[in-house]
Amino acid sequence: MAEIVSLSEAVRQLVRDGDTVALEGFTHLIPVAAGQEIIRQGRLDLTLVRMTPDIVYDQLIGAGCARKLVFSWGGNPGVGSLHRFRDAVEHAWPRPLAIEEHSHAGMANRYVAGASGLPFAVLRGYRGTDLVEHTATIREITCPFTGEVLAAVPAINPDVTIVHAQQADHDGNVQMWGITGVQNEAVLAARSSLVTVEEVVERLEPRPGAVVLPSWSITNVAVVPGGAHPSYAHGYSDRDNAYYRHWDAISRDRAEFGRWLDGIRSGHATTAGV
Amino acid sequence: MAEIVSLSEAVRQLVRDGDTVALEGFTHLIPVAAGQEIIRQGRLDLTLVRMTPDIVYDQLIGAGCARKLVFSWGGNPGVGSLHRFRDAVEHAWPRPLAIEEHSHAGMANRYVAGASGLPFAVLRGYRGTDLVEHTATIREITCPFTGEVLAAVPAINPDVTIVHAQQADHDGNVQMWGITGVQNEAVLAARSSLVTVEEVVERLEPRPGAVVLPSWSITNVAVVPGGAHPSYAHGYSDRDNAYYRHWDAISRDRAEFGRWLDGIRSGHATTAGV
Amino acid sequence: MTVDVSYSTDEMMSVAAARRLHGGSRCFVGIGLPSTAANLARATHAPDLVLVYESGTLGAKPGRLPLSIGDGVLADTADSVVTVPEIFNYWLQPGRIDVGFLGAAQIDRFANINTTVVGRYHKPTVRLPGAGGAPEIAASCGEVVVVVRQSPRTFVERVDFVTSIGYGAGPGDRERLGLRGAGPTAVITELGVLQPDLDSRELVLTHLHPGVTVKQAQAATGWPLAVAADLQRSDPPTEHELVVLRRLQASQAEEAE
Amino acid sequence: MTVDVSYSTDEMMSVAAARRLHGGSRCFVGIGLPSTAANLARATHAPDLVLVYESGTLGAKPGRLPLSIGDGVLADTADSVVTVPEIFNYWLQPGRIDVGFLGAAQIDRFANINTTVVGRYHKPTVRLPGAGGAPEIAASCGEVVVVVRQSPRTFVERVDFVTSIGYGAGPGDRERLGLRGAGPTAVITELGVLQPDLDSRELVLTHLHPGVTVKQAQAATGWPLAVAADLQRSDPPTEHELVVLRRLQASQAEEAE
Repeated sequence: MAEIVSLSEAVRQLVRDGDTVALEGFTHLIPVAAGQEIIRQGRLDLTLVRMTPDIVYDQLIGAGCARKLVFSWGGNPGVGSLHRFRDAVEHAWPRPLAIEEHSHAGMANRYVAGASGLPFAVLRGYRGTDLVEHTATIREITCPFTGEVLAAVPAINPDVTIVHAQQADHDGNVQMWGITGVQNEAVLAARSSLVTVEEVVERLEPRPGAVVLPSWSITNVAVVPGGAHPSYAHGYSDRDNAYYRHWDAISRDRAEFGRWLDGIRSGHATTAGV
Repeated sequence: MAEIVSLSEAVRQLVRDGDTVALEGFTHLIPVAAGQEIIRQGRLDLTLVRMTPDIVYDQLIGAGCARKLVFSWGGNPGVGSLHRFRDAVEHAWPRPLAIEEHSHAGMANRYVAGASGLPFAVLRGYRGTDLVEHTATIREITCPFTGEVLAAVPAINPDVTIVHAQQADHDGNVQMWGITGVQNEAVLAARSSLVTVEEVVERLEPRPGAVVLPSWSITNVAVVPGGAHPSYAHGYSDRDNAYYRHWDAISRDRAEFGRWLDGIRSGHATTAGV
Repeated sequence: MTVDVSYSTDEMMSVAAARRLHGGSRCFVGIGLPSTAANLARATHAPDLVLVYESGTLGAKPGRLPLSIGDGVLADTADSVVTVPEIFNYWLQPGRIDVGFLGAAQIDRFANINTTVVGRYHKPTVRLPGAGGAPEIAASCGEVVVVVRQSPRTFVERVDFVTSIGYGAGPGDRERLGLRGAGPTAVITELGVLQPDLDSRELVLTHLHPGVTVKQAQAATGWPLAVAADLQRSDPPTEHELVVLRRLQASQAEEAE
Repeated sequence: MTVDVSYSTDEMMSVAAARRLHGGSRCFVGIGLPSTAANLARATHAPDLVLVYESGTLGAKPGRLPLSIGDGVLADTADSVVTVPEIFNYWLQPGRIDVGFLGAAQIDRFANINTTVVGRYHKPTVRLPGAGGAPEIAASCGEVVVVVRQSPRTFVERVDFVTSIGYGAGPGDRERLGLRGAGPTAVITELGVLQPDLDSRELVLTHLHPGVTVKQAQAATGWPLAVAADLQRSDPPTEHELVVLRRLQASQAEEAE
């Protein structure tokens, strides 16, 4: 059964230096507050996994928490580059960042394999692209029935997956709705998991398009209203588009970023950070 | 875009002698009326596919429509054997029935592969069972990353899949809810598809747990209220448990079954058939 | 209210099976005897039991016994309803389920289960329903509990067809096959309980239900049934267990009309 | 209402791209220029266009331009919202999508696309966002339309990194790789339209937008750009196209505040 704890307690318990950590969210329900708590607690040498690393991954990378990024698309959606990510890849600042790069289809299937207890997944993918030669985790596999050659990718099984959802009940069952992306698979693929939620409700009212994660399939729940800011929580908050644009300015400059980081480390609210 | 046609027209257009046909439904929403229309139209040499062949497959087999059954569990749920199925397998009556036998996990993954445009699927399955030696469509596959040996099964891509759903709208979009089993995958795996529905509504109201099949992903829709009888349509009808028990008596005896079949062929209502 | 505290052997079987389920265990439930036992457990001593049915219902809390694996009452009361591919791939296969609860048409001394054919595969004497979810339930659940009525026709030296593996031909076979679950830990019948010997993996008689003799159990077994050194006697059903069991069954019978 | 019928080159590009979409085509839409064009088409001549976004929204009908691939307006207006694994495995991979609408950071004469790095992979001059959904969109859609602003830095002899394959090194490469879709059929820029020559698969100039010269198009291309024998002139945006496009963009800008 999931235990309902504070965010700092959850991060302290579940995220360790050197861990493989996935904070998932597909422009919606991104667990930003949890990512900033990881920065605050000074975790190091993380392997960060995410299909669409955006601002919170830029922050983690800029803060020096990561040694490796496993991903398929890294950008500031609707704005442009992730400058801290680029600085790490292009100039090894503040430290070198290894990358393991896939397509969305490949990453999604890696989570599916992880959630399914399989060591790998098969897809029609990557053919003719230069990803094949640069990414060791793309191999060929031959269909034992037709002889056709397809792509294989290994399962992802993070040490911990963190996602944000709208609601939990008192038993720690979780419900999310709207665009739910690959979060179900990312949670089920992980050895442990944390779900930050907007609120705890008496009863999870069934909703169209909702994904329900039973309490016994997750490790910890933490109540963090607004924990997805600046992304949005369908039914709770809107996307803060200004933050995404402001982040471009902050992240372009190492000194500017350093000031932002000082603010985070000294515990300022994340929204006040811009 | 799906065309809304009559049941007899749809079966005439989509189901041809020798076709591979899947009528799916997992105790819920079983497309029984469509199966009986296939009997009425006298289709022959079908390869019937279904995870859980039950009464309607017993009827199709007894009527001599099938030359092969691909399945994982064949019974009259809560009652006992399928006597027409047993008579075909044990005594080749009314004609021999080839069988290709899997587990539920294997069949489900065969549909998933079919829906995904992949030639095969991988699972942890079948190990230590005698299915491996009797079913040619179970092979081994080695993980290209870990060297682990797993089971592979080929995709199922029926010529036509038939399912029953609660609702369509005038554009032919379909919505089903409750236990939706493997129907989404079975439809997407097929070269053509027919969805019989309880009713056409002005607008598909989003519902918890619903699967929506866009009009452009299916071939035909036919309005057949009660088309899942004696199974049930969540929100529309209850399971007719008496029919399942009556079927046991009818199907035990070839002559009794013959009389039932005459009734069907002469166009009697299916419910009056018992 | 007066309760008839005499009970049938089937009632004793369901009660004994229910007692094997505890706390918040996640239980993958087959229809029929296993479902009766699991629902009885949830309605008595194990209210937090998580019932998982292969139709895709996670955490079903039916108020009556479901009539089929896809009974609407399962969907209506579940924490979540997922697709059939998901239930097998995301929930069963990775080892998230503690106990698999299975029936059998034949079971042998190494707890291998047959639900496929009696006789030869291509020329069967009796064609049975087939595998369903059982092979992967038997492979992937933390442990497996079998509920089955005992007779020499059912309890055979060697099953005609291994639909779901127990301990194969004996010690080490599950490990060699790379199966993750521990395999069958108990076979509950209307006569008693059989459990695998830790060394030989052979099913031995560990419990007799009240009034049953070792001889009766042995006569109902198609191999020379060994008896555990510490053979125990099952407690008879309590009044509460009987009341709840009969209520569950009555509601099922009513629904089945 | 008076409309300013003068228009920007970007407006012409969006209009030209929108015009390539017809009827009930299923269109896999990338964010940015492709999304603008697809929504413009749906709001003008192709109301039955089916917009599919990689966030899992099938048949989205946004009333304004979405700000991101996972904008809530897409979920609110979709026929169905599926998971990200499903959108790629069940909808894109089997070839259910007619048109893939992509952008590019670099594109070469064989319509290969780079969105990964400028420079060497391990020591890039510019690290770009990466592949996203593009490699499999380029492989599996019936055809691919690329919308991108034209310059010699973008239209290069050979891309630094093949993120998404067009025609590889020329004729036969897609077939050899077993790719199902036909590949890029048009590259729409603010200057005109490039299409692959049927024999050589090389991108040639087939349309010029009003007021643009062949010389300008060639100067904006990093390889010696061939010109089609039947070079055509695009019709300028209609008043209706401009009104709708500006309305869409205004509503996006408002939302973005």
